[in-house]
Amino acid sequence: MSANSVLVEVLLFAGAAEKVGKRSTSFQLEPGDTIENLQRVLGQQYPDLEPLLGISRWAVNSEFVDSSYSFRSDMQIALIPPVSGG
Amino acid sequence: MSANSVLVEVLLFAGAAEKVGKRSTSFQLEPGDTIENLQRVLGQQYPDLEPLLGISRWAVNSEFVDSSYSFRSDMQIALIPPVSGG
Amino acid sequence: MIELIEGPIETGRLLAAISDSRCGAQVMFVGSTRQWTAKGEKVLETERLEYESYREMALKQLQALADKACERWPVKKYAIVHRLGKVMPEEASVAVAVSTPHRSEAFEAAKWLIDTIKHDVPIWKQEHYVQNGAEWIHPSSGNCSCDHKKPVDGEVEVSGSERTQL
Amino acid sequence: MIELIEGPIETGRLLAAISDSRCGAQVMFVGSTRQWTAKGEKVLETERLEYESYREMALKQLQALADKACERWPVKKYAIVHRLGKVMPEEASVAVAVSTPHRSEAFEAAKWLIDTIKHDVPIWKQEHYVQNGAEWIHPSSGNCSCDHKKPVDGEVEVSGSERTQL
Repeated sequence: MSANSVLVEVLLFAGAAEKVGKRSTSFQLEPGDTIENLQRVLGQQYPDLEPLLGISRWAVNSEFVDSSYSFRSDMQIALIPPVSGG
Repeated sequence: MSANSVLVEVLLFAGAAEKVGKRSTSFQLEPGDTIENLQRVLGQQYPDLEPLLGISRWAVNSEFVDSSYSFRSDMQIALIPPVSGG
Repeated sequence: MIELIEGPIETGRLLAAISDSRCGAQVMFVGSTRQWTAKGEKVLETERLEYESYREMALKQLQALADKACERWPVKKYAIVHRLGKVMPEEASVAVAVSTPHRSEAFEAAKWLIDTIKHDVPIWKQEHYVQNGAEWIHPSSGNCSCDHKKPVDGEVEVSGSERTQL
Repeated sequence: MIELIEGPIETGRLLAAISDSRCGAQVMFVGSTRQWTAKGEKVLETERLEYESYREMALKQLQALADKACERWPVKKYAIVHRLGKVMPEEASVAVAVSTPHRSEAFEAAKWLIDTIKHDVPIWKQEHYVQNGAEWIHPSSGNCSCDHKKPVDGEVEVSGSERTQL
Protein backbone atom coordinates (compact mmCIF):
# COMPACT_ATOMS: atom_id res chain seq x y z
CA MET A 1 0.00 0.00 0.00
CA SER A 2 1.61 3.30 -1.08
CA ALA A 3 1.39 6.57 0.77
CA ASN A 4 -0.92 7.80 -2.00
CA SER A 5 -3.44 4.97 -1.77
CA VAL A 6 -7.09 5.95 -1.55
CA LEU A 7 -9.91 4.41 0.42
CA VAL A 8 -12.74 3.69 -1.99
CA GLU A 9 -16.28 2.86 -0.93
CA VAL A 10 -18.34 0.72 -3.30
CA LEU A 11 -22.14 0.83 -3.13
CA LEU A 12 -23.90 -2.50 -3.53
CA PHE A 13 -27.52 -3.17 -4.50
CA ALA A 14 -30.08 -5.93 -4.87
CA GLY A 15 -28.56 -9.39 -5.46
CA ALA A 16 -25.03 -7.99 -5.03
CA ALA A 17 -25.82 -6.58 -1.60
CA GLU A 18 -27.41 -9.91 -0.72
CA LYS A 19 -24.33 -11.92 -1.73
CA VAL A 20 -21.93 -9.64 0.13
CA GLY A 21 -24.22 -9.29 3.10
CA LYS A 22 -23.95 -5.51 3.26
CA ARG A 23 -24.89 -2.45 1.21
CA SER A 24 -21.38 -1.09 0.76
CA THR A 25 -17.79 -2.24 1.14
CA SER A 26 -14.44 -0.40 1.19
CA PHE A 27 -11.14 -1.02 -0.56
CA GLN A 28 -7.71 0.57 -0.43
CA LEU A 29 -6.68 1.31 -4.02
CA GLU A 30 -3.52 2.70 -5.58
CA PRO A 31 -3.57 5.74 -7.88
CA GLY A 32 -4.05 4.50 -11.43
CA ASP A 33 -6.05 1.46 -10.38
CA THR A 34 -9.03 0.82 -12.64
CA ILE A 35 -12.50 -0.64 -12.36
CA GLU A 36 -10.97 -3.85 -13.69
CA ASN A 37 -8.62 -4.03 -10.68
CA LEU A 38 -11.45 -3.29 -8.29
CA GLN A 39 -13.64 -5.96 -9.85
CA ARG A 40 -10.88 -8.58 -9.45
CA VAL A 41 -10.31 -7.71 -5.79
CA LEU A 42 -14.05 -7.77 -5.10
CA GLY A 43 -14.43 -11.19 -6.75
CA GLN A 44 -11.51 -12.62 -4.75
CA GLN A 45 -12.97 -11.35 -1.49
CA TYR A 46 -16.54 -12.48 -2.26
CA PRO A 47 -16.51 -15.59 -4.49
CA ASP A 48 -20.31 -15.84 -4.31
CA LEU A 49 -20.47 -12.52 -6.11
CA GLU A 50 -18.49 -13.76 -9.15
CA PRO A 51 -21.43 -14.85 -11.41
CA LEU A 52 -23.17 -11.53 -10.89
CA LEU A 53 -19.93 -9.50 -11.22
CA GLY A 54 -19.44 -10.93 -14.70
CA ILE A 55 -22.68 -9.43 -15.98
CA SER A 56 -22.76 -6.20 -13.93
CA ARG A 57 -21.87 -2.66 -14.92
CA TRP A 58 -20.12 0.03 -12.91
CA ALA A 59 -21.07 3.61 -12.19
CA VAL A 60 -18.95 6.50 -10.96
CA ASN A 61 -20.76 9.57 -9.71
CA SER A 62 -24.06 8.25 -11.09
CA GLU A 63 -22.76 7.65 -14.62
CA PHE A 64 -21.94 4.31 -16.21
CA VAL A 65 -18.19 3.87 -16.85
CA ASP A 66 -16.23 1.13 -18.57
CA SER A 67 -13.72 -1.19 -16.94
CA SER A 68 -10.67 0.85 -17.96
CA TYR A 69 -11.86 3.80 -15.88
CA SER A 70 -9.19 4.74 -13.32
CA PHE A 71 -9.95 6.17 -9.92
CA ARG A 72 -9.42 9.54 -8.43
CA SER A 73 -10.51 10.57 -4.99
CA ASP A 74 -13.99 11.86 -4.12
CA MET A 75 -15.89 9.48 -6.29
CA GLN A 76 -19.09 7.62 -5.56
CA ILE A 77 -18.54 4.14 -6.97
CA ALA A 78 -21.40 1.69 -7.44
CA LEU A 79 -21.69 -1.85 -8.71
CA ILE A 80 -24.79 -2.02 -10.93
CA PRO A 81 -26.03 -5.58 -11.40
CA PRO A 82 -28.43 -6.06 -14.34
CA VAL A 83 -31.40 -3.83 -13.63
CA SER A 84 -35.00 -5.02 -13.43
CA GLY A 85 -37.14 -1.98 -12.80
CA GLY A 86 -40.48 -1.47 -14.48
CA MET B 1 -91.54 1.90 -61.12
CA SER B 2 -92.61 -1.72 -60.85
CA ALA B 3 -95.16 -3.14 -58.44
CA ASN B 4 -92.33 -4.79 -56.59
CA SER B 5 -90.30 -1.62 -56.03
CA VAL B 6 -89.14 -0.96 -52.49
CA LEU B 7 -88.87 2.29 -50.58
CA VAL B 8 -85.35 2.53 -49.24
CA GLU B 9 -84.26 4.99 -46.59
CA VAL B 10 -80.62 6.07 -46.62
CA LEU B 11 -79.02 7.41 -43.43
CA LEU B 12 -76.69 10.38 -43.91
CA PHE B 13 -73.97 11.62 -41.58
CA ALA B 14 -71.51 14.45 -41.06
CA GLY B 15 -70.52 16.23 -44.29
CA ALA B 16 -73.00 14.15 -46.30
CA ALA B 17 -75.92 15.21 -44.09
CA GLU B 18 -74.69 18.78 -44.39
CA LYS B 19 -74.62 18.70 -48.21
CA VAL B 20 -78.04 17.11 -48.52
CA GLY B 21 -79.52 19.24 -45.75
CA LYS B 22 -81.08 16.33 -43.89
CA ARG B 23 -80.08 13.25 -41.96
CA SER B 24 -81.84 10.74 -44.20
CA THR B 25 -83.41 10.54 -47.62
CA SER B 26 -85.65 7.97 -49.34
CA PHE B 27 -85.56 6.32 -52.74
CA GLN B 28 -87.82 3.96 -54.64
CA LEU B 29 -85.66 1.10 -55.90
CA GLU B 30 -86.35 -1.91 -58.10
CA PRO B 31 -85.57 -5.45 -56.93
CA GLY B 32 -82.00 -6.26 -58.01
CA ASP B 33 -80.87 -2.64 -57.80
CA THR B 34 -77.41 -2.33 -56.28
CA ILE B 35 -75.51 0.17 -54.18
CA GLU B 36 -74.02 1.36 -57.45
CA ASN B 37 -77.48 2.30 -58.77
CA LEU B 38 -78.35 4.01 -55.52
CA GLN B 39 -75.13 5.98 -55.55
CA ARG B 40 -75.80 7.22 -59.10
CA VAL B 41 -79.35 8.33 -58.24
CA LEU B 42 -78.15 10.07 -55.08
CA GLY B 43 -75.42 11.92 -57.00
CA GLN B 44 -77.90 13.07 -59.67
CA GLN B 45 -80.31 14.37 -57.07
CA TYR B 46 -77.63 16.10 -54.94
CA PRO B 47 -74.74 17.25 -57.17
CA ASP B 48 -73.01 18.89 -54.17
CA LEU B 49 -72.64 15.44 -52.68
CA GLU B 50 -70.67 14.06 -55.66
CA PRO B 51 -67.10 14.69 -54.40
CA LEU B 52 -67.88 13.06 -51.07
CA LEU B 53 -69.84 10.18 -52.69
CA GLY B 54 -66.75 9.24 -54.65
CA ILE B 55 -64.73 8.54 -51.50
CA SER B 56 -67.50 7.21 -49.26
CA ARG B 57 -68.35 3.65 -48.28
CA TRP B 58 -71.76 2.04 -47.77
CA ALA B 59 -73.16 0.03 -44.92
CA VAL B 60 -76.16 -2.28 -44.77
CA ASN B 61 -77.43 -3.32 -41.36
CA SER B 62 -74.30 -1.88 -39.72
CA GLU B 63 -71.82 -3.76 -41.92
CA PHE B 64 -69.73 -2.36 -44.75
CA VAL B 65 -70.81 -3.68 -48.17
CA ASP B 66 -69.36 -3.21 -51.64
CA SER B 67 -71.04 -1.45 -54.53
CA SER B 68 -72.34 -4.63 -56.16
CA TYR B 69 -74.54 -5.34 -53.13
CA SER B 70 -78.17 -5.62 -54.18
CA PHE B 71 -81.10 -4.64 -52.03
CA ARG B 72 -83.75 -6.59 -50.26
CA SER B 73 -86.39 -5.14 -48.02
CA ASP B 74 -85.94 -4.45 -44.30
CA MET B 75 -82.46 -3.12 -44.58
CA GLN B 76 -80.87 -0.16 -42.82
CA ILE B 77 -78.75 1.54 -45.45
CA ALA B 78 -76.17 4.17 -44.57
CA LEU B 79 -73.75 6.29 -46.54
CA ILE B 80 -70.45 6.33 -44.64
CA PRO B 81 -68.23 9.24 -45.67
CA PRO B 82 -64.55 8.85 -44.65
CA VAL B 83 -64.53 8.60 -40.87
CA SER B 84 -62.59 10.90 -38.57
CA GLY B 85 -63.17 9.69 -35.04
CA GLY B 86 -60.43 9.58 -32.43
CA MET C 1 -65.92 -1.92 -21.74
CA ILE C 2 -67.09 -0.28 -24.96
CA GLU C 3 -68.94 3.02 -24.67
CA LEU C 4 -70.02 6.05 -26.66
CA ILE C 5 -70.70 8.81 -24.15
CA GLU C 6 -71.76 12.44 -24.17
CA GLY C 7 -69.77 13.65 -21.15
CA PRO C 8 -66.10 13.76 -20.11
CA ILE C 9 -64.04 10.56 -20.30
CA GLU C 10 -62.83 9.41 -16.90
CA THR C 11 -59.60 7.60 -17.70
CA GLY C 12 -59.41 6.13 -14.19
CA ARG C 13 -62.53 4.08 -14.98
CA LEU C 14 -60.83 2.55 -18.02
CA LEU C 15 -57.70 1.62 -16.10
CA ALA C 16 -59.77 0.07 -13.31
CA ALA C 17 -61.73 -1.91 -15.91
CA ILE C 18 -58.61 -3.48 -17.47
CA SER C 19 -56.81 -4.47 -14.26
CA ASP C 20 -56.04 -8.19 -14.46
CA SER C 21 -53.91 -10.46 -12.28
CA ARG C 22 -52.44 -12.24 -15.33
CA CYS C 23 -51.20 -8.96 -16.81
CA GLY C 24 -48.06 -6.96 -16.13
CA ALA C 25 -48.67 -4.33 -18.79
CA GLN C 26 -51.36 -1.77 -19.49
CA VAL C 27 -51.20 0.71 -22.35
CA MET C 28 -53.70 3.51 -22.68
CA PHE C 29 -54.01 5.90 -25.59
CA VAL C 30 -55.88 9.15 -25.03
CA GLY C 31 -56.78 11.35 -27.97
CA SER C 32 -57.59 14.94 -27.13
CA THR C 33 -58.55 18.13 -28.90
CA ARG C 34 -55.44 19.90 -30.15
CA GLN C 35 -55.87 23.65 -29.82
CA TRP C 36 -52.93 24.60 -32.02
CA THR C 37 -52.19 22.79 -35.29
CA ALA C 38 -49.28 23.60 -37.56
CA LYS C 39 -50.42 23.62 -41.21
CA GLY C 40 -47.55 24.57 -43.48
CA GLU C 41 -46.38 27.99 -42.38
CA LYS C 42 -49.55 28.80 -40.47
CA VAL C 43 -50.81 27.73 -37.06
CA LEU C 44 -54.56 27.16 -36.89
CA GLU C 45 -56.46 27.59 -33.63
CA THR C 46 -59.26 25.17 -32.85
CA GLU C 47 -62.10 26.44 -30.70
CA ARG C 48 -63.69 22.99 -30.23
CA LEU C 49 -64.46 19.72 -31.95
CA GLU C 50 -67.91 18.21 -32.36
CA TYR C 51 -68.29 14.48 -32.84
CA GLU C 52 -71.20 12.54 -34.22
CA SER C 53 -71.59 8.81 -34.81
CA TYR C 54 -73.75 6.23 -36.47
CA ARG C 55 -74.18 4.81 -33.00
CA GLU C 56 -75.56 1.38 -33.77
CA MET C 57 -72.88 0.58 -36.33
CA ALA C 58 -70.09 2.24 -34.34
CA LEU C 59 -70.78 0.05 -31.30
CA LYS C 60 -70.92 -3.06 -33.48
CA GLN C 61 -67.65 -2.16 -35.22
CA LEU C 62 -65.87 -1.34 -31.96
CA GLN C 63 -66.87 -4.73 -30.58
CA ALA C 64 -65.65 -6.46 -33.73
CA LEU C 65 -62.29 -4.66 -33.52
CA ALA C 66 -61.89 -5.48 -29.83
CA ASP C 67 -62.63 -9.15 -30.59
CA LYS C 68 -60.04 -9.12 -33.35
CA ALA C 69 -57.43 -7.54 -31.06
CA CYS C 70 -58.04 -10.32 -28.53
CA GLU C 71 -57.42 -12.88 -31.26
CA ARG C 72 -54.23 -11.28 -32.56
CA TRP C 73 -52.65 -10.43 -29.21
CA PRO C 74 -53.02 -11.88 -25.69
CA VAL C 75 -55.27 -9.01 -24.64
CA LYS C 76 -56.98 -10.06 -21.42
CA LYS C 77 -59.11 -6.94 -20.93
CA TYR C 78 -59.84 -3.84 -22.96
CA ALA C 79 -61.69 -0.57 -22.60
CA ILE C 80 -62.70 1.73 -25.45
CA VAL C 81 -64.61 4.93 -24.82
CA HIS C 82 -65.37 7.58 -27.43
CA ARG C 83 -66.96 10.87 -26.51
CA LEU C 84 -69.61 12.46 -28.75
CA GLY C 85 -70.78 16.06 -28.98
CA LYS C 86 -68.57 19.03 -28.09
CA VAL C 87 -65.00 18.40 -26.97
CA MET C 88 -62.96 21.44 -25.94
CA PRO C 89 -59.16 21.85 -26.27
CA GLU C 90 -57.16 19.46 -24.06
CA GLU C 91 -60.28 17.42 -23.34
CA ALA C 92 -60.22 13.73 -24.27
CA SER C 93 -62.32 12.59 -27.23
CA VAL C 94 -61.25 8.95 -27.15
CA ALA C 95 -59.46 6.55 -24.82
CA VAL C 96 -58.32 3.03 -25.65
CA ALA C 97 -56.75 0.82 -23.00
CA VAL C 98 -55.61 -2.81 -23.04
CA SER C 99 -53.95 -5.14 -20.57
CA THR C 100 -51.62 -7.97 -21.59
CA PRO C 101 -49.10 -10.21 -19.80
CA HIS C 102 -46.07 -8.37 -21.34
CA ARG C 103 -45.57 -4.86 -22.60
CA SER C 104 -44.69 -5.09 -26.29
CA GLU C 105 -48.02 -6.74 -27.12
CA ALA C 106 -49.92 -4.06 -25.16
CA PHE C 107 -48.32 -1.31 -27.24
CA GLU C 108 -49.05 -3.17 -30.47
CA ALA C 109 -52.67 -3.94 -29.62
CA ALA C 110 -53.46 -0.41 -28.39
CA LYS C 111 -51.86 1.16 -31.47
CA TRP C 112 -53.65 -1.19 -33.83
CA LEU C 113 -56.97 -0.48 -32.12
CA ILE C 114 -56.74 3.29 -32.33
CA ASP C 115 -55.37 3.19 -35.91
CA THR C 116 -58.21 0.91 -36.97
CA ILE C 117 -60.86 2.85 -35.07
CA LYS C 118 -59.77 5.95 -36.96
CA HIS C 119 -60.30 4.15 -40.27
CA ASP C 120 -63.27 1.87 -39.80
CA VAL C 121 -65.61 3.12 -37.10
CA PRO C 122 -68.40 5.49 -38.22
CA ILE C 123 -67.59 8.49 -36.04
CA TRP C 124 -66.89 11.92 -37.49
CA LYS C 125 -65.43 15.14 -36.18
CA GLN C 126 -66.39 18.64 -37.15
CA GLU C 127 -63.52 21.02 -36.50
CA HIS C 128 -64.58 24.49 -35.33
CA TYR C 129 -61.75 26.93 -35.93
CA VAL C 130 -61.51 30.22 -34.07
CA GLN C 131 -61.02 32.14 -37.31
CA ASN C 132 -62.00 29.85 -40.20
CA GLY C 133 -65.50 28.58 -39.46
CA ALA C 134 -66.27 24.88 -39.22
CA GLU C 135 -65.63 21.86 -41.40
CA TRP C 136 -66.46 18.19 -41.26
CA ILE C 137 -63.26 16.19 -41.47
CA HIS C 138 -63.34 13.48 -44.14
CA PRO C 139 -59.78 12.33 -44.75
CA SER C 140 -59.23 11.30 -48.35
CA SER C 141 -57.77 7.81 -48.60
CA GLY C 142 -54.02 7.87 -48.44
CA ASN C 143 -53.94 11.14 -46.54
CA CYS C 144 -53.65 9.91 -43.01
CA SER C 145 -51.06 10.53 -40.32
CA CYS C 146 -50.98 6.89 -39.25
CA ASP C 147 -49.27 4.01 -41.01
CA HIS C 148 -52.50 2.00 -41.32
CA LYS C 149 -52.74 2.39 -45.07
CA LYS C 150 -50.16 4.77 -46.44
CA PRO C 151 -47.58 6.55 -44.28
CA VAL C 152 -48.32 10.06 -45.51
CA ASP C 153 -48.27 12.74 -42.87
CA GLY C 154 -51.23 14.98 -42.01
CA GLU C 155 -54.96 14.62 -42.47
CA VAL C 156 -56.35 16.58 -45.37
CA GLU C 157 -59.93 17.57 -45.86
CA VAL C 158 -61.72 16.30 -48.96
CA SER C 159 -61.69 19.58 -50.83
CA GLY C 160 -62.14 23.29 -50.32
CA SER C 161 -65.81 22.88 -51.15
CA GLU C 162 -66.27 20.90 -47.92
CA ARG C 163 -65.64 23.99 -45.85
CA THR C 164 -68.63 25.98 -44.62
CA GLN C 165 -68.49 29.30 -42.86
CA LEU C 166 -70.31 29.52 -39.54
CA MET D 1 -42.55 14.99 -13.77
CA ILE D 2 -39.97 12.42 -12.68
CA GLU D 3 -40.54 10.72 -9.33
CA LEU D 4 -39.49 7.72 -7.28
CA ILE D 5 -42.17 7.20 -4.66
CA GLU D 6 -42.96 4.79 -1.84
CA GLY D 7 -46.76 4.78 -2.12
CA PRO D 8 -49.35 3.98 -4.80
CA ILE D 9 -49.01 5.58 -8.23
CA GLU D 10 -51.93 7.87 -9.05
CA THR D 11 -52.16 7.68 -12.82
CA GLY D 12 -54.55 10.63 -12.97
CA ARG D 13 -51.74 12.87 -11.72
CA LEU D 14 -49.53 11.79 -14.62
CA LEU D 15 -52.23 12.43 -17.21
CA ALA D 16 -52.95 15.84 -15.72
CA ALA D 17 -49.23 16.63 -15.83
CA ILE D 18 -48.87 15.90 -19.55
CA SER D 19 -51.95 17.75 -20.80
CA ASP D 20 -50.83 20.21 -23.47
CA SER D 21 -52.78 22.37 -25.91
CA ARG D 22 -50.36 21.57 -28.77
CA CYS D 23 -50.92 17.83 -28.34
CA GLY D 24 -53.65 15.56 -29.66
CA ALA D 25 -52.13 12.32 -28.35
CA GLN D 26 -51.22 10.94 -24.96
CA VAL D 27 -49.86 7.45 -24.41
CA MET D 28 -49.41 6.02 -20.95
CA PHE D 29 -47.76 2.74 -20.09
CA VAL D 30 -48.50 1.22 -16.69
CA GLY D 31 -46.48 -1.73 -15.45
CA SER D 32 -48.05 -3.72 -12.65
CA THR D 33 -47.29 -6.77 -10.57
CA ARG D 34 -48.35 -9.90 -12.42
CA GLN D 35 -49.74 -12.45 -9.99
CA TRP D 36 -49.68 -15.41 -12.37
CA THR D 37 -46.73 -16.02 -14.69
CA ALA D 38 -46.51 -18.89 -17.16
CA LYS D 39 -43.05 -20.46 -17.07
CA GLY D 40 -42.85 -23.43 -19.40
CA GLU D 41 -45.52 -25.87 -18.27
CA LYS D 42 -45.89 -24.32 -14.82
CA VAL D 43 -47.67 -21.23 -13.59
CA LEU D 44 -45.87 -19.38 -10.81
CA GLU D 45 -47.77 -17.30 -8.29
CA THR D 46 -46.25 -14.03 -7.13
CA GLU D 47 -47.12 -12.83 -3.64
CA ARG D 48 -45.53 -9.40 -4.09
CA LEU D 49 -42.61 -7.53 -5.64
CA GLU D 50 -40.16 -5.38 -3.75
CA TYR D 51 -38.25 -2.67 -5.56
CA GLU D 52 -35.09 -0.88 -4.56
CA SER D 53 -33.12 1.78 -6.41
CA TYR D 54 -29.85 3.62 -6.43
CA ARG D 55 -31.95 6.72 -6.04
CA GLU D 56 -29.47 9.42 -6.94
CA MET D 57 -28.37 7.72 -10.13
CA ALA D 58 -31.87 6.51 -11.05
CA LEU D 59 -33.24 10.07 -10.97
CA LYS D 60 -30.29 11.32 -13.03
CA GLN D 61 -30.73 8.54 -15.60
CA LEU D 62 -34.50 9.03 -15.84
CA GLN D 63 -33.95 12.72 -16.53
CA ALA D 64 -31.35 11.92 -19.18
CA LEU D 65 -33.73 9.46 -20.89
CA ALA D 66 -36.60 11.95 -20.79
CA ASP D 67 -34.34 14.60 -22.35
CA LYS D 68 -33.32 12.17 -25.08
CA ALA D 69 -36.96 11.27 -25.80
CA CYS D 70 -37.75 14.98 -26.22
CA GLU D 71 -34.90 15.25 -28.74
CA ARG D 72 -35.92 12.20 -30.77
CA TRP D 73 -39.68 12.79 -30.82
CA PRO D 74 -41.85 15.92 -30.50
CA VAL D 75 -42.66 15.07 -26.89
CA LYS D 76 -44.10 18.21 -25.33
CA LYS D 77 -44.61 16.85 -21.81
CA TYR D 78 -43.72 13.66 -20.00
CA ALA D 79 -44.30 12.01 -16.66
CA ILE D 80 -42.34 9.08 -15.26
CA VAL D 81 -43.11 7.64 -11.84
CA HIS D 82 -41.58 4.48 -10.40
CA ARG D 83 -42.74 3.03 -7.12
CA LEU D 84 -40.23 1.55 -4.63
CA GLY D 85 -40.77 -0.93 -1.79
CA LYS D 86 -43.59 -3.47 -1.78
CA VAL D 87 -45.94 -3.66 -4.76
CA MET D 88 -48.79 -6.16 -4.53
CA PRO D 89 -50.48 -7.99 -7.48
CA GLU D 90 -52.34 -5.68 -9.87
CA GLU D 91 -50.74 -2.61 -8.26
CA ALA D 92 -48.70 -0.34 -10.52
CA SER D 93 -44.92 -0.31 -10.13
CA VAL D 94 -44.20 2.13 -12.93
CA ALA D 95 -46.07 4.58 -15.14
CA VAL D 96 -44.69 6.43 -18.16
CA ALA D 97 -46.78 8.99 -20.01
CA VAL D 98 -46.00 11.32 -22.90
CA SER D 99 -47.94 13.86 -24.94
CA THR D 100 -47.19 14.63 -28.58
CA PRO D 101 -49.02 16.41 -31.41
CA HIS D 102 -49.84 13.12 -33.22
CA ARG D 103 -50.29 9.57 -32.03
CA SER D 104 -47.64 7.44 -33.71
CA GLU D 105 -44.83 9.44 -32.10
CA ALA D 106 -46.48 9.14 -28.68
CA PHE D 107 -46.52 5.34 -28.96
CA GLU D 108 -42.90 5.28 -30.12
CA ALA D 109 -41.62 7.61 -27.41
CA ALA D 110 -43.50 5.85 -24.58
CA LYS D 111 -42.32 2.44 -25.74
CA TRP D 112 -38.72 3.60 -26.09
CA LEU D 113 -38.83 5.14 -22.63
CA ILE D 114 -40.10 2.07 -20.81
CA ASP D 115 -37.80 -0.26 -22.80
CA THR D 116 -34.79 1.92 -21.99
CA ILE D 117 -35.79 2.39 -18.35
CA LYS D 118 -35.86 -1.38 -18.00
CA HIS D 119 -32.29 -1.60 -19.31
CA ASP D 120 -30.47 1.45 -18.04
CA VAL D 121 -32.03 2.78 -14.84
CA PRO D 122 -30.66 1.35 -11.56
CA ILE D 123 -33.86 -0.05 -10.10
CA TRP D 124 -34.23 -3.71 -9.14
CA LYS D 125 -37.13 -5.96 -8.29
CA GLN D 126 -37.14 -8.84 -5.85
CA GLU D 127 -39.84 -11.32 -6.74
CA HIS D 128 -41.52 -12.97 -3.75
CA TYR D 129 -43.23 -16.17 -4.88
CA VAL D 130 -46.00 -17.74 -2.87
CA GLN D 131 -44.28 -21.13 -2.98
CA ASN D 132 -40.68 -20.59 -4.09
CA GLY D 133 -39.17 -18.00 -1.75
CA ALA D 134 -37.71 -14.77 -3.07
CA GLU D 135 -35.17 -13.85 -5.71
CA TRP D 136 -33.61 -10.69 -6.98
CA ILE D 137 -34.22 -10.39 -10.71
CA HIS D 138 -31.05 -9.72 -12.72
CA PRO D 139 -31.82 -10.43 -16.38
CA SER D 140 -28.75 -11.76 -18.21
CA SER D 141 -27.96 -9.73 -21.30
CA GLY D 142 -29.91 -10.96 -24.28
CA ASN D 143 -32.64 -12.45 -22.14
CA CYS D 144 -35.21 -9.76 -22.26
CA SER D 145 -38.81 -9.74 -23.42
CA CYS D 146 -38.46 -6.40 -25.19
CA ASP D 147 -36.79 -5.75 -28.53
CA HIS D 148 -34.36 -3.23 -27.08
CA LYS D 149 -31.34 -5.49 -27.51
CA LYS D 150 -32.29 -8.99 -28.63
CA PRO D 151 -35.86 -10.14 -29.24
CA VAL D 152 -35.72 -13.19 -26.98
CA ASP D 153 -38.85 -13.85 -24.96
CA GLY D 154 -38.96 -14.00 -21.19
CA GLU D 155 -36.72 -12.62 -18.49
CA VAL D 156 -34.41 -15.21 -16.98
CA GLU D 157 -32.70 -14.93 -13.64
CA VAL D 158 -28.90 -15.04 -13.61
CA SER D 159 -28.61 -18.57 -12.32
CA GLY D 160 -30.18 -20.91 -9.81
CA SER D 161 -27.61 -19.78 -7.29
CA GLU D 162 -29.24 -16.36 -7.23
CA ARG D 163 -32.34 -17.80 -5.59
CA THR D 164 -32.62 -17.55 -1.83
CA GLN D 165 -35.27 -19.18 0.27
CA LEU D 166 -37.14 -16.90 2.62
